[in-house]
Amino acid sequence: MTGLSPTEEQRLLADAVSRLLGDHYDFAARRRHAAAPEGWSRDIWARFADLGLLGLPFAEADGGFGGGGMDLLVVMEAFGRALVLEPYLASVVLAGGAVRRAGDAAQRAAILPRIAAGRLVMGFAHAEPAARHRLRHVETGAHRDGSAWRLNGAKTLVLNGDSAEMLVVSARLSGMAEDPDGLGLFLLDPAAQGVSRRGYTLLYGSRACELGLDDARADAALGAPGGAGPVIAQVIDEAIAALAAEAVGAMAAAQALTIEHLKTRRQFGRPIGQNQALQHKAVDMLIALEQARSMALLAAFRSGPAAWREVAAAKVQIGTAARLIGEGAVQLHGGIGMTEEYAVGHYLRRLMVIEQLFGDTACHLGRLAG
Amino acid sequence: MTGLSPTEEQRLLADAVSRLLGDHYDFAARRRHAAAPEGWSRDIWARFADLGLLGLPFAEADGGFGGGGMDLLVVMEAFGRALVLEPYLASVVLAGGAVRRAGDAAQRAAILPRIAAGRLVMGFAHAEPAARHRLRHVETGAHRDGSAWRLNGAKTLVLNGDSAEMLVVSARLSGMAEDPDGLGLFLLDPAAQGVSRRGYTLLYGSRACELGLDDARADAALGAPGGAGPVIAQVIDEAIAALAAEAVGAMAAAQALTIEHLKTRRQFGRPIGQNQALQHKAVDMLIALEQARSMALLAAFRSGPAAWREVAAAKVQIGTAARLIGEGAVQLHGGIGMTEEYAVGHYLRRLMVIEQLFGDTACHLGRLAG
Amino acid sequence: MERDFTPELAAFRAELRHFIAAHLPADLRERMRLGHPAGREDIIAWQRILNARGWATPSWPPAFGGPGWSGVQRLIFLDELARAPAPEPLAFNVTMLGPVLIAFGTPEQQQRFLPRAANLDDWWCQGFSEPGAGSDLAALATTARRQGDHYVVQGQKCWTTLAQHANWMFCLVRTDPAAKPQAGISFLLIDMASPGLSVRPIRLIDGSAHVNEVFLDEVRVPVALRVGAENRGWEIAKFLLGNERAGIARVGRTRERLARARELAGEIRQGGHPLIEDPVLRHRIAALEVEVQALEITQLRLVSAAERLPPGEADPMASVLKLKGAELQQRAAELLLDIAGPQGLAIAPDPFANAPDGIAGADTVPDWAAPLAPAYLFSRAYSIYGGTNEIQKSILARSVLGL
Amino acid sequence: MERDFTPELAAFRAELRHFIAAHLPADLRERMRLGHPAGREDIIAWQRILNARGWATPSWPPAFGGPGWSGVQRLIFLDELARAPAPEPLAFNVTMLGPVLIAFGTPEQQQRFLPRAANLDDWWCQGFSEPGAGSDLAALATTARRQGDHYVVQGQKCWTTLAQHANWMFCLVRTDPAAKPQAGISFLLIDMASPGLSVRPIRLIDGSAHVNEVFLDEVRVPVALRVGAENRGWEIAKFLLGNERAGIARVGRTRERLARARELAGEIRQGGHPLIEDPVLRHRIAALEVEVQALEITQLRLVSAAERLPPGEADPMASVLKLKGAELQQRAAELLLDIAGPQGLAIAPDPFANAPDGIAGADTVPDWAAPLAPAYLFSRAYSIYGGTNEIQKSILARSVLGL
Repeated sequence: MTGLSPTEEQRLLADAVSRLLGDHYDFAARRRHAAAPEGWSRDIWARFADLGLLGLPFAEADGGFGGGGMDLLVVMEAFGRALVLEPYLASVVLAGGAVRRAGDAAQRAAILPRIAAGRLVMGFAHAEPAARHRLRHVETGAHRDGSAWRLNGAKTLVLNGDSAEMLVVSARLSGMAEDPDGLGLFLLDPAAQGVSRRGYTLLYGSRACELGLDDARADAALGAPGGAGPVIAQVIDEAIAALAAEAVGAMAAAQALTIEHLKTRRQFGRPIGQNQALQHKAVDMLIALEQARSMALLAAFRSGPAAWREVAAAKVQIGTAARLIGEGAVQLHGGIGMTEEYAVGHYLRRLMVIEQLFGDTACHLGRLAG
Repeated sequence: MTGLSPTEEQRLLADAVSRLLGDHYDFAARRRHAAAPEGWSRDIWARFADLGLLGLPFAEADGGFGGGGMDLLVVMEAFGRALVLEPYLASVVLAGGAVRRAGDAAQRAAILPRIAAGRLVMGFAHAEPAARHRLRHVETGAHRDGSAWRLNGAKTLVLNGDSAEMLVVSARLSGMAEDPDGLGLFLLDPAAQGVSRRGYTLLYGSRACELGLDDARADAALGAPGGAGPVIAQVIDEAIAALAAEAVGAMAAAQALTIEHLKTRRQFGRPIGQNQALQHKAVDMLIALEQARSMALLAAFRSGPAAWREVAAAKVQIGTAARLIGEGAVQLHGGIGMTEEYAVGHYLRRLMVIEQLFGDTACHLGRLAG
Repeated sequence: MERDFTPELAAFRAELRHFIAAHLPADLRERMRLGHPAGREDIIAWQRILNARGWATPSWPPAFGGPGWSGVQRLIFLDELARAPAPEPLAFNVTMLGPVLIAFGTPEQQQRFLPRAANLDDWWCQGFSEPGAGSDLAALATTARRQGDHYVVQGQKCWTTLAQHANWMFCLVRTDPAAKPQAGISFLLIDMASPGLSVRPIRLIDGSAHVNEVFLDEVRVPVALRVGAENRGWEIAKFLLGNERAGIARVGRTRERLARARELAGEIRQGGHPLIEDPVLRHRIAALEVEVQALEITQLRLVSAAERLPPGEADPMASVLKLKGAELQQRAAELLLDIAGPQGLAIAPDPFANAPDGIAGADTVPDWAAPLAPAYLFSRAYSIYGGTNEIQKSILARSVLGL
Repeated sequence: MERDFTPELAAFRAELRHFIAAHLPADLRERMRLGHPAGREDIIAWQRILNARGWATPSWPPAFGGPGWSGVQRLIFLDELARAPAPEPLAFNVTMLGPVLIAFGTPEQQQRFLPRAANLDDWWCQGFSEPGAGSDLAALATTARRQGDHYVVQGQKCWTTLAQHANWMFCLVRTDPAAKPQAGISFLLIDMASPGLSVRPIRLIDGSAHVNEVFLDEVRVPVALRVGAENRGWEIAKFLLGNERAGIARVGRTRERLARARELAGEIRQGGHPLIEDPVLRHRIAALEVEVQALEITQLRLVSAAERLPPGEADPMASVLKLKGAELQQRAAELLLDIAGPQGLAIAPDPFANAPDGIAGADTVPDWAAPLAPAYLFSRAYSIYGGTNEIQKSILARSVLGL
């Protein structure tokens, strides 16, 4: 009716993902997945592939399902609820997105079906320490070396980059650090000489790495080197939309835990949820959640290069709601909410990380304020 | 002990002022005073003179009592509680302050005892429409004309300027509009040729005027013309400190009305103050009031040219608290709080006016932020 | 058109916008843009223009002259009116009385009152609140005792908005004093010209006198003007209050006010610089715009969901729209107050003396500033009327969160 | 010195500042400035330096070795420690146990424990909270049954801060299970080395393991280690919780964190520009600084007023300090988190493996950023422990506003 409601297919997709996670990704299972060497589970990854999730946004010609923003939203929201650690954003949305938008037919045919089948895990290396929240600030340089390219510089926050088997790296062929022109995207084998990786765990448990590039050899570029700026911007916008959906899932789960706690925890002889002040705080969280859900929907629905305002607005709304709900959920839980063994603090941490990825609230608000 | 507590004398002063206002300035009496031609009561003014309030900050040699910031605080807080309309800030604090700081001995002797005795009501004309919240922006010009001066320009928000019998006017002898140098303070007879006044009522009921200066002749300057910048700044700082105290009085009264309402108004069969959510809102107001009171004390205690930071911080804290308490008081009263005949809305309006006088919250926060 | 999610809705919006641009009187538009409320004659004239086009009664079934729009279309209609800005069709007639008569009225009542309500030939007001019964309608004290084929009504209503313009009032009265609080209430239609009925304005802190007390002293009302069965008025009141609550968010109006804030901040200078150059102010406006955009989608989602509910069943989530809508309207009014700054502080010596609608205004206040402080002051009522914010939160806690 | 209102207080502050500057170990100062909590050895060494100067027990009467300071002087002392920054004397020993033993202990208890507490020869922890009794101490379930000249204690404590460092615990136990909830409680001193006592760390979301569960399984405690009369422990607990609540605002600490935020924002660059050049950030910092300044005066006012109260009587207004203090500490921590930005997101793979105090840190996180996200996460506890914000508000509503 409005164009915003999920289709029947999307409802079935949501059910399938939720069932899979319900069966294999409760809080205890997640703890086991996090303890695996890569910080996530190859077994779960194979199940995602079986369900068709890993090729969801790719064209059917590339071994995918031609899914759009709303399909991705359904998946990411479920991932947010379950605090999924697997490199879906890195491999499918970011790196996969770069390949499907900037790669030529041969590159797409060589890479996308392997991602979709779960046989290739990719990473996307764009952020740099000096850029902080300025998304287009790139100092890493690229220059030609025969038919290949040489990359020099440093990347940070490469999500799941420590377990990626191939990397898409942004680098500059010309111009100053903030110049929108002169950027390229390169396919890099992380085992190549001159590439160093240092992995680490992010606050909420998923993994990332820093990437050192010391005359590292990249065999191929995606698209025309020098003109990758718009593709990078669009891939990041899609990643933000996906993160917004993930955040909505995490917030909804934190809210649900909180309501449950208010109903069951007793103090001074009655459930604490009978305190009007706590009820009203929970309502403030509910309203923030609804507002955030609306903007995640908007960001998912709009796609294409003209959507940066909607995406930035979604990041702002999500960031504001994330603090209110994440902090409120811990507060309403009291002491138990501060403990590592209880899920609610994990949601708060996941939301903190989402807020800092691809520009924080203040940064996107500044873009909108102009 | 801390140096911040009121002295015994200040306690007696507070009692005397409160008694006077209790006897002659309840809400109904105030309505009558407001309906007088000048918008305030000459009778009350004479009582203020009898009590020694009108000479409070002047030196004893000038017919005053040598009172400091803390004495003024005591008086202004009581005025805030009673929503006093009389031109105390205009005549005693602003114009009187300019005369006592910048006037020579003869000017002080000619003017201050008359103010103190209630026989001269003065006004202070400094703000200009184009300045908005930039306190040192002065475009009104002054030039010599024999032994006198000629003034040209327009002033706005001259508090009680429509009933003032003499005005202190700031004007520029040289420099650009925001130049701190080149300013003078002039004594102006409002009946002089070239002076036009247009009075109006401010939102909460007190009076002000706009002042047109068309080659208006001023017979005397206060202090050295050209060097009045620092005196103007200091007089305004003292006025802000006084307004902060008045705001605390108004907020305390609005809070007291609100608590009373919560205890007496019944809905769904019990006093509405038994609702925990309303209790907690009242506590938020209490905390804001205490914080505002602290900053009003600090601003009153500190005096001298180095105190601008404390004064600006007080204006910020007062402004923030004023919104929270003024709006909260109306909200907790419900419909009755929206009506003209009930006092709480008058406090909200008085607080709105105070916030906009001599720089609003954002303006002073900007000064502190640098 | 960038705000609609299907091409059909975008085309619908374009049609509305075109019509409004062609027919809205320019002077009315300009006064509303400055922030003045529309006056009585404005509202009547505009509603008749809409009625002639068939758009004055968006929520009425086509059989009763409605245009047959979906809930989402009705939202877009309200949005385009707010954007213009133009008055909405009078809510008392169109979203309150109309659906009640359609659902509960007799054919005679429908024929007599509906066409006149649509064309604003009658101006209705709502007699629900009483001094002791604000948010708590069960405490209603106005009584109606049966005397032959009349009721004799005795009591007092308050907060009766625009009663000074109204010639009819729909009204809750207690017909059975012995019954439980919610029972024993009936719904009457009362001619404001009836002997014994008098209206006294209540002045509000914004200087307006748009709400009133209505005194009923032995007012005789024909039994034929009771809607529904005797003592079943509570049910009708609930139906009425649950209707069309989506519009309460007033997203369009807030969006229009923010556009106005941007415009003013670009014009007003402080020490030579336009206010809008201040990054802190720009952030503040942008943050509000984001919240309004989110609320627009939230409203759209809830209205679509409500269309799937059985008729007459209210979605408790509508309280989210009321709460957030009130907050954003208040924040927008506060923003405009801050932009007006010192120039917004003056009022006319007697705000009621020389402004027909009671609007504050004096020639010492610039035209652009005059309505902004009163609008801020009136905005404080948004979180009070129609159920305070605190009551809305308790409704949500109970009915949505199950606490 | 600009913060004191009399020359005597300014001179007092100068003396403190001079001493701290001369004696505080440089490496400890530097770690605290970066935002790391002080470690066990740090705290012991510094308290002994203060004790040698006679300043380790500011609130104890001179007869028991206190310096004889007024409440305002004690505030200035805390403020100067925070400014350095330096650790405070261990609260469990100095502001909790000490005054209790002075008011309720036997001369033998006082002689045995007070000098060692002052010198941190013993490290005390507090055994009040239990799994079912957080803010609701009356629900205490740990029991102590008399067996000759011993009590046998059975139960479980939780949220026991720094129990891993402690060799003694003061503890509430139920000695009369038949009495009303608040009666029948006694106050015992328990040697942590007692058989049957074990400590299990609780990992918190900031990666720390500073709070613990303490299990008491048939632990024998000599009756001579009961403080006060049997079944009168509730009174002692209330006395203890009412003591020295002024310090809970932690104004000095927040002020120090804001100074750190300004410093960092001047150093960190984003796309080539120092963050501090952003006017929105500058406004945010300035607004916090104003609130902190106000709270400092509020605290001073309340502490002066409290000095006029009869001894042992707690001022309910102290809840204002707790509430506002927690809010400002949290906002400062949030500010630092935002300043740290993406560089603050990493933690060591196992935060407990290689940091003796459980501090998160990995060489992928710059030194300046490493403690900031954990500090933000821990700050969420400020509005929970010692009575949640919601409980403090209800206390104020009842005892100050009379609602």
